Amino acid sequence: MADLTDEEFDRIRQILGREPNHTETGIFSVMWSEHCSYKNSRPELKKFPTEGPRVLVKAGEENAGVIDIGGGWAVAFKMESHNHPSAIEPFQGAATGVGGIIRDIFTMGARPVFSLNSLRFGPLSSAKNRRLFAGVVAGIAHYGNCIGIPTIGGEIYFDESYEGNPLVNVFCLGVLRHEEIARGAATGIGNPVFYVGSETGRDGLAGAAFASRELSEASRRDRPAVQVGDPFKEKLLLEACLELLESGCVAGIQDMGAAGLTCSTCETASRGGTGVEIDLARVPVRERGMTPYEIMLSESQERMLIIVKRGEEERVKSIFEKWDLPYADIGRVTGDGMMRVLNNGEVVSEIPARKLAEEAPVYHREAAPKAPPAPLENPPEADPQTVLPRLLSHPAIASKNWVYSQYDHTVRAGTIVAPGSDAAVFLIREADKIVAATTDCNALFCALDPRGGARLAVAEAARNLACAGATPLAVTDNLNFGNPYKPENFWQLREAVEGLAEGCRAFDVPVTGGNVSLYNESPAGAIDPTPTVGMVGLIEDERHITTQAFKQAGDVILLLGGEGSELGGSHYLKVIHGLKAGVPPRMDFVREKSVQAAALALIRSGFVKSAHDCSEGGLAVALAECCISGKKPLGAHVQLSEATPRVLFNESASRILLSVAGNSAAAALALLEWRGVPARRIGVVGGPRLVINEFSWEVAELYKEWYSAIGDLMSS
Amino acid sequence: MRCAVVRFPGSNCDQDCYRVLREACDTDYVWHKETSVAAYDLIVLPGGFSYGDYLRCGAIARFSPVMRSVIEEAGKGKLVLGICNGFQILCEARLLPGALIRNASLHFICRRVTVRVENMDTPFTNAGTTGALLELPIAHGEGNYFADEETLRSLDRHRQVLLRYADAAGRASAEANPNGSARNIAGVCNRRRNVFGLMPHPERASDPRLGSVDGKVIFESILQNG
Amino acid sequence: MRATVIVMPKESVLDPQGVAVREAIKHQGLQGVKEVRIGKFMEIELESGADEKDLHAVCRDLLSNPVIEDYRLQVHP
Amino acid sequence: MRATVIVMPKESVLDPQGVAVREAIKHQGLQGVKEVRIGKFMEIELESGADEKDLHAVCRDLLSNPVIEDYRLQVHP
Ligand SMILES: Nc1ncnc2c1ncn2[C@@H]1O[C@H](COP(=O)(O)OP(=O)(O)O)[C@@H](O)[C@H]1O
Ligand SMILES: [Mg+2]
Repeated sequence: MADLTDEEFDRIRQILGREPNHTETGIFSVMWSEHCSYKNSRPELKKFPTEGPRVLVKAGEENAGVIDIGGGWAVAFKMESHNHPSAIEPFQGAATGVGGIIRDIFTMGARPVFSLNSLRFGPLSSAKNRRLFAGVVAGIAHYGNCIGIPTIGGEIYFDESYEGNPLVNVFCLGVLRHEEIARGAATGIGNPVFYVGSETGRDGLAGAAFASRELSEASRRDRPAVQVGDPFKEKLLLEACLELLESGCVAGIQDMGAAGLTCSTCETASRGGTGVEIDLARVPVRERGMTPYEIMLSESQERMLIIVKRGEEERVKSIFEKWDLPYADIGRVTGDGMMRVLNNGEVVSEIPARKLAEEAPVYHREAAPKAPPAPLENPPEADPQTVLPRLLSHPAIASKNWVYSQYDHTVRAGTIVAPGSDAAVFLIREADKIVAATTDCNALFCALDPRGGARLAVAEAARNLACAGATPLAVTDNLNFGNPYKPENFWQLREAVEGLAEGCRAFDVPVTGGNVSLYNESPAGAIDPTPTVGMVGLIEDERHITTQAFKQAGDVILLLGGEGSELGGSHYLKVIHGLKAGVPPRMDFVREKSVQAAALALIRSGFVKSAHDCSEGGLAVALAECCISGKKPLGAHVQLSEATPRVLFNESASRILLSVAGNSAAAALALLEWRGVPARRIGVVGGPRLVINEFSWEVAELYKEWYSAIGDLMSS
Repeated sequence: MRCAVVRFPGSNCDQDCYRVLREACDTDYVWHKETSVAAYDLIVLPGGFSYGDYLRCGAIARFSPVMRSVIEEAGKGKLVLGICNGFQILCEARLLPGALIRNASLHFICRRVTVRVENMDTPFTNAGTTGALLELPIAHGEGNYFADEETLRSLDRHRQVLLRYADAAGRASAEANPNGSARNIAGVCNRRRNVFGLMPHPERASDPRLGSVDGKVIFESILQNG
Repeated sequence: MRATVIVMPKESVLDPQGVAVREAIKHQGLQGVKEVRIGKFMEIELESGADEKDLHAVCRDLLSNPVIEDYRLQVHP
Repeated sequence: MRATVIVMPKESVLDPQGVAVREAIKHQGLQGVKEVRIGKFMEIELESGADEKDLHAVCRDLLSNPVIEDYRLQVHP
């Protein structure tokens, strides 16, 4: 295996006290790949805050973090990438990504209740990118819809830097009782080890190692390695595992994701402080003549490893049989700390589990700082009259209905705020709790300033939650970067991680887990650094649920946080002038938090009819979205200090648009003043047009441009 | 009244249906390997992807052990309600005429639609009003109702079409048709009027927090019979 | 023994997927395409001795839906 | 002229649909079923004179996904 370095080989010889055989070399090479071992990113990940009064399971401890939501209930959630598989085979790559993250959640003992997805592609002007985009969306829909977990939100961007290397980050959240938290540990020496789920095939061989390499011509030869997902099997597996966990027969449970049987056996043994011995001859296989190497490294989907309490075997089998799932008793927990793999009784590999799972080499890569971006002295002008419709129909800003109408977002009958507002809001019926969730990352900002961009991403996520009426609980993240061996890429990673950590500390939210995807490069170079933030918040009272669309003519529009002025990294510059330039907006966390707190306070006092944050496209786009994202388009009359591109389209942070009933505007403003938050009445809702100073647009027209832009591009 | 919510492998709206029914009456889950539903007055086949919707939607579920009894009970006049995938299963089992094929757009469609109640003369719609408009969610890839001309004429003649996709003004127009269904058909019953299948999800529109309670009409109709 | 089953949408059933594929083929530059119809192809591996009558029953009841589809069965002993 | 194209999942690729159908056929009483694989069958009606090479290109680029599928093309003049 070419993926291990000479030093790593030496280390392996030391651990084993001998030469590794072929199978063992394969095992080390996947377990010590970036995807499984985080060998290049681990020192960075330590910088995240992970503690908090609500944290029940910390980041890194298990498959997903677990957060208390009150009343004895908790949520488990996490984000995961499937970038490389999706580049090769968009439909199956995205589908199996969804399958993987769902397994992570029910492995914790949680019932998955909703998903989100964060996607990045090259521009839709190219047929190849359209095919990738359509394939990824269809794949997510295929898997999520079939398994019956609603996909209720996400984000999508299009940028040249993702050409040939799309990003597919998927998020899933599940609910469980505190006492139901399941562990991925092989405990109880002598306990039998069960395999359950799809038969093992040659598909996805060594995908984890693959995800840790750059995409190149050589990856085309890896093509048959693509895995095909079976959401139906996973639905059966999900129900069977939850039933199994409830039965009390399970000592430990672990999904087989990246590095399949290898990863699940050595990790459970390592967590349990035990050993695991399995016999590959007993593993259900799909193809004849599979070698131990192939079985150990296969990444066939929809499989789980279950450590069963001794004596409960028959009950466990009857549950698998009820759900018509293939299963086998493949081994047992031992006391010697070894991951011992037999093939028909003959030892084919024997490795100290803990060393394999936990003691991968850790590298401190070299970082080469990039010069900070130069401020843009004289930003180019353009006519706002035409700029606004052009921004609204740009696929990164346009309505994403073409995407989310393909996702079942109403199954489980809990979606209170469907896709199309700042954050999705979901009623978790099991717990009678209402949560809000969002994913955010403006990679344009990160490309110019990875630290600043990451800070802004956390702030925007929290702001989206605040606009929905929620307070943040915790964060999961997905770090998408280029090859870490290139010092400029590693620097971006480090900066972004520190930026995220600063953001999470500022909002006092722990990071509960996430995923690192490196080597996101195509022959054209590395992607823009993309540290995606997934944030979950709690809504205390159903009356606080707020959406972004204007509700009624006559309501007064308030702008919190001021008009702003920073055009650096804006979509105005990129979309209208083709410039990825300037200094991204500053992020003053104190100010940000006071704006969010004020918006929430107003929401809780019952003043607020709608709330929307200003993000891509700035104030003018945010106003237009308030007008056109509701059931019926509603116009508005707005007066700003001046209607220049700088005022209309700057993307300064910490700004929220509220609408309130006419007769409560004065009281709301008084409250804002008392809180020391800059706020101003800027206009009134009503009429068929959006009027901003001397400019005016028919809202029905804006709606059409915005609503059908992506669909039109896709059918062109 | 006793209700059964049948769970096929791959059903995923079973819990949603159960929850709504449970509020009003005695409701049980029935696993598809059971062989009798004779103890129940209403048998619900919920939405989802039974058997992964492999081959054709509902084609494999139609041969589940429980279906023999469902067909038998339907023959005795028991109420049978099929929602979405349940509707597809009922068509495959020939308890309802026609078939549900791929949406004309070739895409899965999840959104809210308006349907017009065509006829209140059934145990599934008699709490409603003929001509009333309901806002209900749909979520399906294969909801395009197909039947040959003769069957369609016969459906009309026997007033078996209970719901049609309509616009806000109540017209069953082409624009209001989300999936290409023949004559905008969203739900049909059998001639005896005790078996009803529909593509929209009334169970997802039975809680004011979700923005519509129009789906309740169907459950209320059923319950007032028992 | 082996059986192959072809299941095709009936003439009278609109085949939107076929239409979409026809357009895509034209778009690729193959102008002379008049019609495309898309169905299923199934290969069934059997122990020898299966009765062709039973196979027809499976085709009729399970593998195709006579409301919308026709099937063709071929048995290769 | 007419072309038929059969697109099947590659040998090593999981065919979950085939597995589900195999079980369903067994369930119907046909015990001897060993394997079922399900693919697509396409009938293409063409104006005469189309180049077989162009048809192969269409099969490869559009009608099948070479990552997970193989195709067979037959041309009937
Ligand atoms: N991939 C996606 N899947 C589902 N919903 C999406 C997706 N992308 C965007 N959306 C939804 O579209 C709306 C607008 O998204 P976005 O512009 O990213 O919002 P914001 O700027 O407030 O974060 C949100 O409700 C979001 O959840
Ligand atoms: Mg927002």
